[in-house]
Amino acid sequence: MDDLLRDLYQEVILDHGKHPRNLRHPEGANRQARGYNPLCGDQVTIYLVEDEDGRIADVAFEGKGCAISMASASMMTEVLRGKTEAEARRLFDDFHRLCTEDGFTLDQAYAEDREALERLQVLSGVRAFPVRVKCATLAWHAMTAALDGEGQATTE
Amino acid sequence: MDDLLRDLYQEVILDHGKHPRNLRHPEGANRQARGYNPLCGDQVTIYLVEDEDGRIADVAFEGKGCAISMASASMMTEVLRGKTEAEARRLFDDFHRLCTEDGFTLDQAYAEDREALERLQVLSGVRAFPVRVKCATLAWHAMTAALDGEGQATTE
Amino acid sequence: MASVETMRTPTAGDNSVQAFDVERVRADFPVLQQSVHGKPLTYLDSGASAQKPKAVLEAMDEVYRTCYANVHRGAYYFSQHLTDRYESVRTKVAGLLNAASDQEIVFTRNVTEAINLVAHSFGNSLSAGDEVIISEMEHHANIVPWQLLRDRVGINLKVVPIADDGSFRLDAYESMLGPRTRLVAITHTSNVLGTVTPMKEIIRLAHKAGALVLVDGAQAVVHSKVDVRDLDADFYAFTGHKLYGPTAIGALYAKAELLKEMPPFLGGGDMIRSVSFAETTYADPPHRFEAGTPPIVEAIGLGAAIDYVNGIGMEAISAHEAGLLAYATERLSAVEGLTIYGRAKEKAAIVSFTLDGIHPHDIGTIVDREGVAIRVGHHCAQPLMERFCVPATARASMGLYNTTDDIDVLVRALEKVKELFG
Amino acid sequence: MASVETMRTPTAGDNSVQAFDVERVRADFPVLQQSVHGKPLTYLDSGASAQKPKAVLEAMDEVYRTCYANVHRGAYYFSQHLTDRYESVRTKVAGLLNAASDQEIVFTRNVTEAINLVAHSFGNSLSAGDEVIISEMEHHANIVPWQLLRDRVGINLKVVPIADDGSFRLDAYESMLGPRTRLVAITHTSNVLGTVTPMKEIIRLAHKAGALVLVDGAQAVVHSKVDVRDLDADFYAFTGHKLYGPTAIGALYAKAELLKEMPPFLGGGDMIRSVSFAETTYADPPHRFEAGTPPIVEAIGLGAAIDYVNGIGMEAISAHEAGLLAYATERLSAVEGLTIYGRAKEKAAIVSFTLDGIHPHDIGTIVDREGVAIRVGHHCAQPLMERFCVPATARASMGLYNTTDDIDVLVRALEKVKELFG
Ligand SMILES: Cc1ncc(COP(=O)(O)O)c(C=O)c1O
Ligand SMILES: Cc1ncc(COP(=O)(O)O)c(C=O)c1O
Repeated sequence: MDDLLRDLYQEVILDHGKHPRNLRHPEGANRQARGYNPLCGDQVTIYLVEDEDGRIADVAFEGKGCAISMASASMMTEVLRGKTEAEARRLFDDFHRLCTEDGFTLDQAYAEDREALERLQVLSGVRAFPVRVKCATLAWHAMTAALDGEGQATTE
Repeated sequence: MDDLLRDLYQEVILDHGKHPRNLRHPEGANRQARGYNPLCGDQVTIYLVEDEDGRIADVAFEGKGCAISMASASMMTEVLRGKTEAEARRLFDDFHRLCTEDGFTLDQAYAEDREALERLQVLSGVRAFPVRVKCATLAWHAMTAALDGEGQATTE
Repeated sequence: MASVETMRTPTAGDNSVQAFDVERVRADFPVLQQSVHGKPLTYLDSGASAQKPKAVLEAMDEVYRTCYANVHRGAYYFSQHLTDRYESVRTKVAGLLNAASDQEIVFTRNVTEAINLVAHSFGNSLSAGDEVIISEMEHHANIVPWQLLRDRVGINLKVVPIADDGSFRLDAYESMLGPRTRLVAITHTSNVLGTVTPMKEIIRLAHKAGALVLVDGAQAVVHSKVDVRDLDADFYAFTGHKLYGPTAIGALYAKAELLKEMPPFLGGGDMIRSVSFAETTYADPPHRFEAGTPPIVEAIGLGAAIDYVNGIGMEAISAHEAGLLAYATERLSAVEGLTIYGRAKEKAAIVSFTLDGIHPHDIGTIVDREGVAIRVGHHCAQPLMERFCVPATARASMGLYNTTDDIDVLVRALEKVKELFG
Repeated sequence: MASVETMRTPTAGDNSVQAFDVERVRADFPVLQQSVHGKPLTYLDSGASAQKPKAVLEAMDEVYRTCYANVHRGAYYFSQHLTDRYESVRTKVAGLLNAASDQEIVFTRNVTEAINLVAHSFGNSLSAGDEVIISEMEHHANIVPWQLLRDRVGINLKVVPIADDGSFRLDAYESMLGPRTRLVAITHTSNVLGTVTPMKEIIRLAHKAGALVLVDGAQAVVHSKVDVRDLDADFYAFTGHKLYGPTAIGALYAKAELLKEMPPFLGGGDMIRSVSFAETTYADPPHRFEAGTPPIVEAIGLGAAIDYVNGIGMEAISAHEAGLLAYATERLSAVEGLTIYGRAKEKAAIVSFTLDGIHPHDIGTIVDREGVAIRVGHHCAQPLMERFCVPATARASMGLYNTTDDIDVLVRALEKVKELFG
């Protein structure tokens, strides 16, 4: 089995893919958006519960998709809790760089993002599979769309 | 000057081209049709005066075009007079063969057509110029359209 | 797994009808000599687009290098020469489909444009309430143009359901035909299920009801001999790039009397008889429907592709592919957790499948690392995916150059997928 | 003969702006090494279609031989690779036109289809009584689509007259603009007269009147640098085969905010976001306007052609061609009985002419025997022929590979025509 594939489909990812965390429709969700990847038909809906301070009190998702998009959505729900909108967006920026920039390392990220990125780093295997970057970022795009008040994000 | 060209543009043709015979709108024309060559925009209108016996009593044309189409129209008006519809159509068949079939000689034609074909033979130079066959037959197509009672013929 | 018995005749390698030497044929396709990720290419995506034999590439290159010119409007030698060659491809296409005349062949960019052409030039003559019938297994190319027509003129679009084995439900279809049915637009072969539809019967019933029939032949012309006159098809469309020809060329066959009555679709040069600001008149078919500089060199390429296919023989290709289909069905059915979609009796060499608990997109990525090119996704047939309640499938589609080895490589690659997903 | 003084700067050979070695350039074009009727080819019909450099042919051949696959839908390597290359040509086209974004570039078959696309997707939103302005020197491709639109929605089509020297009558145009003017569709360069229209001013005036402008750039992009943002053009269309690229590819530039609002034209695969029988949604531009398998390899060829032209430099090409135009005008003007049509000050390297008493069709046949390829006929601009009261003209149109020798050969051939017609 080739190394790039082992890298892409690490145990953690397969586990999240098969047993996604926070796969539910949370009560009191006050923001939501659907993410759609027209290439493979995958879709996820992201639900956010924002408290009055503008912090993400809860985050969950529903949807179907490939191992990468499911794992990414699942892991995203684990790292976003407690963040402000601005922090969530910034983390996506760093995560996007993690998925696309060869040679990107955690010390190039915002200091506050490092802990989350350490957990997300298992997804950096997509770098070697450019067409799968859309899978890894689908949930994140939907999350941003939810924050923007748009109902839908696509990865075209 | 190359032989094929000399063959195509024989003196007789240039003469007919410059001084077309029967370039007029005859009184009492009871059949007419326009011939149009979309490739070069040439057009001729053929007028026939058919007598009560169904013979072509007079034939003339109006129009503008290249040396070949003008000469051919002019010469056609000279050979059609006195012919019946059937004879005119048959002559066109033979003339068409003259313009397109390599090795076609007068003894392959209907005996009655030979005299006319001898005069028309100067046009057989178009054989070497397939794209110009349409010019040589434009007037003839229009003549047939007139006999058919159609107003228009194109050489598409 | 459903039974594969029906697939077993003819079995692999049974190329009794004028068999051809696959290895020699493969040598005609330069791309098949390529490697991907260090593995030899195993190309199983001919349903999306076929590879091209050298003869096609050389024909096109030769034109550009030795006699290129624009067609139809030139008095000089190259232009006349290339016009003759361009027009002669019409005759080849007419021969491929057994059309009555080459004047019934309109060149388009692809089958998609051909269908859109009919949806405009013929479709715009329909009225609100008129009905167009399609099926549940159509490619988007044979759905969306009719939805756009619905938006323009208010037709009703009716959809023939398909059976669980992927076959066309002739009974349901027959009951949908009615006095308002004006057009039936159905695929001759499903690009996902491989199903070959009972087109002759579909057409007979439509004609009985007074409706015309457009056949999407994109997948059919490449797998078997098509005869539009035997079918009595009114419109038949296909695309060159799936027939071992270049991109950017397709063709529409339409009965002469239909073409004659249809108004133009696109306007421009070449499709006119004469233009003036007061009145423009249009050329006779087929040129009326070919506006602007056509896909000249692509047509030459398509002609070479037709010659190539004829050289091998469509019957031999069909027999070869039937063998491959039987082998692939047998081998894939034996993979645990694999489900095949499409088990119709009449079926082309296309096998769609899923693996339990593994998304097709992951399958695609993993087998790619083994050099295996298959398509994963909705195959431009989303309603069909919904029909089978899957977001996507993986699809292996075979061409004349495929071998049972290719299937073996695919099956081994699928075992790796399962291993990885443990 | 009208004065040719204005044509004399720059004179022949004055390639002061980064001159290039024409002989070396000619070696890049295999077809220019060909003979016709035993004479070396003298190709003066680039206005109809340009010849292709080896770089273009090799780029296309290489794709077919080493990495061909369908685009946009593949998870495997070749498909991704070719998708990236196909999409990267958009960036090259955007660069060629100085568009703000490659998302403003839609691939079409040719400029004809690009104009028809606008006539449908934008044009169908117009109402009866709305006005579209074209000019007397338009190619049929920029006349017929608007006549068809007139038939569909009842717009009024207004025609700007042109001056005797072939220049655009800005005064007449300005007086035709009004509150109902919705679109102005004008050529940037006449394919018959060579006239370069004052496009920046045309657009400024249209915008002042609240109208949009479509520019037919078929002849303009090949002769000079185009900057859609400097022009502030709303739509700009061109065709690949005149730009030294392959047949079957063209492009439409449209401002992003316009494309965003435009409904789809053709329906099918690739242009959708999701399809269901109940509701179909469409992809964002530019893909919304590209239905079905696109001209994949042709786009790669167009990209190579743009690289080739950029390698020489558009300014150098313009300067070279200006020299040729001046030389051709001078030499042809000296032929007795020859009349040139089109004497505008701003003019591309296109010279239309007639010879007294000799029909252009005869000219074409005779010079062909000398190996000279020129176009004779109405050049898909019949209304312009009527404007100048000629059934047809002969036209020599030059490209980057032409030389003053080519003009000399043409002039000698014309002397033979006159000799023959004595
Ligand atoms: C000014 C102009 N517009 C439009 C066209 C049509 O180009 P195409 O046939 O490639 O669509 C041409 C060339 O024939 C042209 O010169
Ligand atoms: C059945 C069917 N119809 C239509 C199409 C569309 O073909 P194209 O993209 O060449 O227009 C395809 C292939 O994609 C197909 O398989």
